[in-house]
Amino acid sequence: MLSNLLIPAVLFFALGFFAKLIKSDLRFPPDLAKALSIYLLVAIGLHGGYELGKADLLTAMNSVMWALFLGFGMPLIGYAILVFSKKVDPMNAAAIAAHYGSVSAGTFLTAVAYLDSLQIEYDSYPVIMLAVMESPAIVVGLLLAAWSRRRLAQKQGAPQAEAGNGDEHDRNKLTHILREAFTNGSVVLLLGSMVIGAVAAPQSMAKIKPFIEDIFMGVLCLFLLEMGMEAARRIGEFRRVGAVLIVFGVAMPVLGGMIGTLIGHEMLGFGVGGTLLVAVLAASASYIAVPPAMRLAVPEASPSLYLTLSLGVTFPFNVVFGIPLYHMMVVMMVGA
Amino acid sequence: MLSNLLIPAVLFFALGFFAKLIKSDLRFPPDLAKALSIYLLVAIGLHGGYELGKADLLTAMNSVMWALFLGFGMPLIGYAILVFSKKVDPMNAAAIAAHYGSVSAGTFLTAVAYLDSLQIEYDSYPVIMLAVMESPAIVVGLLLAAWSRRRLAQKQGAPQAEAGNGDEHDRNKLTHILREAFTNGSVVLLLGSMVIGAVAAPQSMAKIKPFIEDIFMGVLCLFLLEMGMEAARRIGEFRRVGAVLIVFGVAMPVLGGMIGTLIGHEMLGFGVGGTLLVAVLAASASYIAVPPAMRLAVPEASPSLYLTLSLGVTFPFNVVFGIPLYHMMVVMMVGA
Amino acid sequence: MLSNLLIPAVLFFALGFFAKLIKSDLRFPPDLAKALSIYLLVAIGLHGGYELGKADLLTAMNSVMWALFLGFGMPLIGYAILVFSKKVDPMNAAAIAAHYGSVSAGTFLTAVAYLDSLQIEYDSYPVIMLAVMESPAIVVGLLLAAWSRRRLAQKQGAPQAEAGNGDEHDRNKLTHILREAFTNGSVVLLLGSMVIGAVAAPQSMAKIKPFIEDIFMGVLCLFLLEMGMEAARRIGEFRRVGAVLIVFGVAMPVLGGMIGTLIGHEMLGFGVGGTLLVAVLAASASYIAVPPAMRLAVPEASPSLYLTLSLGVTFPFNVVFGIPLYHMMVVMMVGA
Amino acid sequence: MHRLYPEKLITVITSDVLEGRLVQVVKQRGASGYTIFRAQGAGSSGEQSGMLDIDTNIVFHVVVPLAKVSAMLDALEDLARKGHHLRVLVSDVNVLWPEKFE
Amino acid sequence: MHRLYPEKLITVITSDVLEGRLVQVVKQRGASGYTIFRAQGAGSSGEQSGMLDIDTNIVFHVVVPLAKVSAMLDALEDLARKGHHLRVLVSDVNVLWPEKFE
Amino acid sequence: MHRLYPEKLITVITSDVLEGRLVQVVKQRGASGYTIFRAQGAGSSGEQSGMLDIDTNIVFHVVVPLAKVSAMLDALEDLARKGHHLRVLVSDVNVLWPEKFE
Ligand SMILES: Nc1ncnc2c1ncn2[C@@H]1O[C@H](COP(=O)(O)O)[C@@H](O)[C@H]1O
Ligand SMILES: Nc1ncnc2c1ncn2[C@@H]1O[C@H](COP(=O)(O)O)[C@@H](O)[C@H]1O
Ligand SMILES: Nc1ncnc2c1ncn2[C@@H]1O[C@H](COP(=O)(O)O)[C@@H](O)[C@H]1O
Ligand code: NA
Ligand code: NA
Ligand code: NA
Repeated sequence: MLSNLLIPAVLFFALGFFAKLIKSDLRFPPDLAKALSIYLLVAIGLHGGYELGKADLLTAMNSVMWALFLGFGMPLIGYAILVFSKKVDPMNAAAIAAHYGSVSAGTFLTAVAYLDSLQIEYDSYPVIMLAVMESPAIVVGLLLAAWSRRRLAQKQGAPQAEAGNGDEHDRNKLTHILREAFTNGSVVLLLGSMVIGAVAAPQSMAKIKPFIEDIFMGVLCLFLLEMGMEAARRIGEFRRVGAVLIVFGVAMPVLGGMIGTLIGHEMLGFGVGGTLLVAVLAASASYIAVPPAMRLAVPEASPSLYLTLSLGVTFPFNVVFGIPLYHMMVVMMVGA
Repeated sequence: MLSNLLIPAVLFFALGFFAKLIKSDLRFPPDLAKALSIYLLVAIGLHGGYELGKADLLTAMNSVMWALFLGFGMPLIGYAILVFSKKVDPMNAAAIAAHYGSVSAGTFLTAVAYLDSLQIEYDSYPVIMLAVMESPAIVVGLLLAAWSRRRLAQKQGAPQAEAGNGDEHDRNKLTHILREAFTNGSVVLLLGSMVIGAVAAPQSMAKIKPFIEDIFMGVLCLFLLEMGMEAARRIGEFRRVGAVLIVFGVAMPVLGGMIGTLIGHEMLGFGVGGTLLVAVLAASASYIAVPPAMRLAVPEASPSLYLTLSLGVTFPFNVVFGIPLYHMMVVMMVGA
Repeated sequence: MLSNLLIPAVLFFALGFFAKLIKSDLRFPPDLAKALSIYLLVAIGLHGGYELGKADLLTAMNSVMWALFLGFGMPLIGYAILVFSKKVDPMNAAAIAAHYGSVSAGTFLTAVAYLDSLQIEYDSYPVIMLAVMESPAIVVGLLLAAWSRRRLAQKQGAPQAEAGNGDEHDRNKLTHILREAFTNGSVVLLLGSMVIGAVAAPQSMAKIKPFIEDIFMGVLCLFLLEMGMEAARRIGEFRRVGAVLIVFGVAMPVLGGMIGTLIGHEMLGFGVGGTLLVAVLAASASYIAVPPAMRLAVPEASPSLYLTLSLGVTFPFNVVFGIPLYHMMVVMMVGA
Repeated sequence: MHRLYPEKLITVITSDVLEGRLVQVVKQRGASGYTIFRAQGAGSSGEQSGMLDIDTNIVFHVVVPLAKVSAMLDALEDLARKGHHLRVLVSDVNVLWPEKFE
Repeated sequence: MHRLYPEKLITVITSDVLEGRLVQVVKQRGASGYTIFRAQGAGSSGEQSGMLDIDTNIVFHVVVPLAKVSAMLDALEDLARKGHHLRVLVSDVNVLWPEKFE
Repeated sequence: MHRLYPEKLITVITSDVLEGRLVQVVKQRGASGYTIFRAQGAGSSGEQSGMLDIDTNIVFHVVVPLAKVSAMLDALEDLARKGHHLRVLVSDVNVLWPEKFE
């Protein structure tokens, strides 16, 4: 854990958090924040695609399959827990759960920096998994919400106005849901960059390398500085969210980390580095792609609930405590 | 053409275009888009100026002369065609034609990336020509507009209120036009950076190199991603513009490419690479410097006409089909 | 001086200035300007912290001490001169003086580029001094203002409403002043990055190097381009400010340069490079951290006075004439 | 000032994410256009810092002739009924060249 | 338009630097929220280009019920009395769902 | 609210490119200042995405005493007569400290 705290990216996150805590008037221009996250998505995508181009096809397919499994499975687990806890209604449960099926690129990249700083090698497949995991979580979140909405309507006796047209209406809805999940801006950017990285001629990729590699870590630091401020801003909302949900925001990633460790080691046969990255994929919650999708398609859910959990609880937990914790778990399992 | 489609810059253009086609909510922060184009202008300018500092003076002068020739000549050809076609009134013809005398830095840079990916060498003089070609096109556009405006006024019998003061008034107008053409923001940025690149001490230029070279291709990719979205946004306007003008938007660059090929090879004696770049200079239409100048000084013309042609037709055509086409033309002529 | 004018950073400053003079419509997106200054602060901080980690502790402590001396001392000198000149009231004098205790990172970095271009070596301690000098100037500015405010109130006979609570009130005020001085956004960013640079693991710092070093000079050029435009914008205000104050805006940095030269050479024993940088620290006036602090805490002072002096007079003077002048002074004293 | 004609300015404050929906509403109800500002803010759902897409507010302006106000408000109420957070203001404006805002 | 309720929109144009103070005022006087725009401009203290923090204007919007206007204006006058440059406008707006702006 | 004085807010929506001309108009007609917002939008000339200079809208606000409204509108009509696309709105505002807006 100590070594984690000597990584500049983590330290910048802490600096941003600290700046807001002491009520500093430090401010980021909004367009810079958005530019940084566009850069990171493009860089990850190109990098992942390039690796994919050189990858062993079978392992890659296998990784993608398990990524889909995590993307679809984690929200179901989260939804079950949340509904069972009875602390939120089904619509909020669906929206919150969806975030945990997706991933946080910031957390993933911090884990990469962590591995780099310990000079631990890692497989390149998790980057591919990262790119694949955004959409399924959105799809399953929207499906869970649609299902909850219908159940609520049935309970209330009166069929919802829009729910009246029966089967054909449902099919339309599904196409609509799939479309939203795959036309989401960050999904398009990430997958698109990945395709470009995979098909582009190697000698022209070489010309882009300095842009996506040399300055990458520095951009990540600025991004995490900003995210630290964002996370600290959410602290005021903790009271509104309540203790039970905050516990969920910590327990869910730990559970995810365990599942990810199992999959990374047992199913995919990765080493310590690769397994840790899979654990982080399973443990982290989205704050870029999923929230806008939920806001648009599940308006009944409260953004301040899912954002506080994802950005204010799970993200800081993962960056500061989670990564070294999953590392310990991985080492215990892999036995290295 | 296939090899063109494996260049990341072109692929990112396609990605942006595609994102808008599928109605993705992918969005660029406005200030990022503007920052990217400032970066590109500065980087091209510094690079061009640096080359100019080392260039053979006679060839440089010769290049500049032919650049001026293209900058003044292309709009005249365009204006003649447009007026002859009778599809637009003279004011619109003047404004549209001006765009084709200037150049699109994005197209030029894509051509450079294309040459790089085919490992074809190219002369450095076209960069100088690029920097020179913005202003003449603006000047000739404004002159054509002034001339059309006067002819219209004469036709209508009644002299325009402002046109009353005779000769002295005209001379004022001309100074004014020249001032607008040379104080245009992007002209100042490009020419200014070029001067700096030419006069700055070499050892201090070395310190800027990584900024203007290493990350250049990556920034270009982001810029073309954004331009792809812009181009796709214009498609809705195609109907308003009409088929004849769209044909103009494709034929004019092909004509320009032919003229540029002739000049590059016959007049300037460049190799395949250099000649292709001159062809692209002649073929491409401005969307950065000229449109604001026209909007300000030729308010009677419709921005949606000239922007749709330049950004929505000619630019995508050049990036995807034009460059490999001009390459073929150049190879046939040079015989390499 | 000639060699100074061949440094790209200085030339870009001149280009920005020139662009506004000729009324070019060149425009910078606001968020880009702010992003550039965030980048520069982070890069200086990380760099300084990294040097600090390797520094000789005794010299470092000594440098910090003299930095505090300058930070507290220069505003007192400035205040005395201004009050004595009787051209501004005490509140304005306090606010203006505070700017001269702090530093302009842009000027400092231009001096570094100047030394680089002459291939003169320099000590790393001045970077540490730079980071230390923001806060003291703010503190002393606020104290001077509080003191002037009280004196004004006493003169006017009627004690100010807020000044009534006596001692305890005063202690609150002081804590408040210290808090404002240390939670100032740029202070937090600079000191925070410095701490990160000092404590971060060396192998992870290596990953950030390209971001903070390779592209540094290019970013500085863009920043100075923008600052050139800002400086030129202030010229219209010269009349309002008056000749006496403009003389102050030139004399004060020269005085500072002399004091800094003495301290750098005599007290800290630096070579030509290091001494020049200390001279520039003493000579330059803040335009990032101090103005917002003054605007907030000394609302009675006129922003157009202190901004015109700092940004419109002292900054251009230092960048164009000051640096080579201080260089001459240093060479005369050090005798190299 | 005989050349000015009374119309209504409808202002909607909501999340960036809803931009597409609002544009649809405007187009369907036949307004001549719209103007969008990005903004920060705070309200019942906490601070919107403008840093992430999800955290950005838009302020949406549509100028419409009096006759179209009611239909526009109906459409906005529909959106709100689905659960979206909107704040809607209507104010009086006078326009030069009213034909532009038809 | 029976569904619209009259309230007041208070607009404050001032420097970016005062954002925190204005937020405090709004919170203390119990407004339901606020919206902030960054803007350029010019006035008696020269051009504000928006490039530096010190050079950026904010336009601050608060919608309040009539009953709260006076207290809000008092607080703003207090700020101005300390020397801060503020420009304050008040205008009529009609809100849909007035409970949101209480 | 005896301390508020009625003035007029003139709003011009147009292209970024015209910023300089509008500033000139304002200065010549003696307004005390102006405020500029960048905005996206759509209208008869299509979508203005804000990405390129040519694609960016500005919303220009000038508060003027009633006496100056007419001259300002004349100047704007002049600009429009030359072919520039402007949309102009006038609305009522009440200002605190009217001397600031003289
Ligand atoms: N009805 C409207 N309400 C608000 N803004 C509008 C309206 N119509 C047009 N605009 C704005 O005015 C700009 C120019 O309109 P136009 O000249 O019709 O293209 C558009 O880009 C919008 O920002
Ligand atoms: N009283 C108010 N005045 C002006 N803007 C407000 C007010 N209340 C809320 N807003 C804006 O409306 C947005 C959404 O409000 P809410 O749905 O309450 O979170 C906020 O982020 C503010 O930008
Ligand atoms: N007449 C006006 N109309 C609109 N905005 C104004 C006006 N006068 C000043 N402003 C705005 O208020 C800010 C501060 O004005 P001032 O305190 O006079 O410098 C300016 O930068 C403008 O953004
Ligand atoms: Na996950
Ligand atoms: Na051309
Ligand atoms: Na100083």
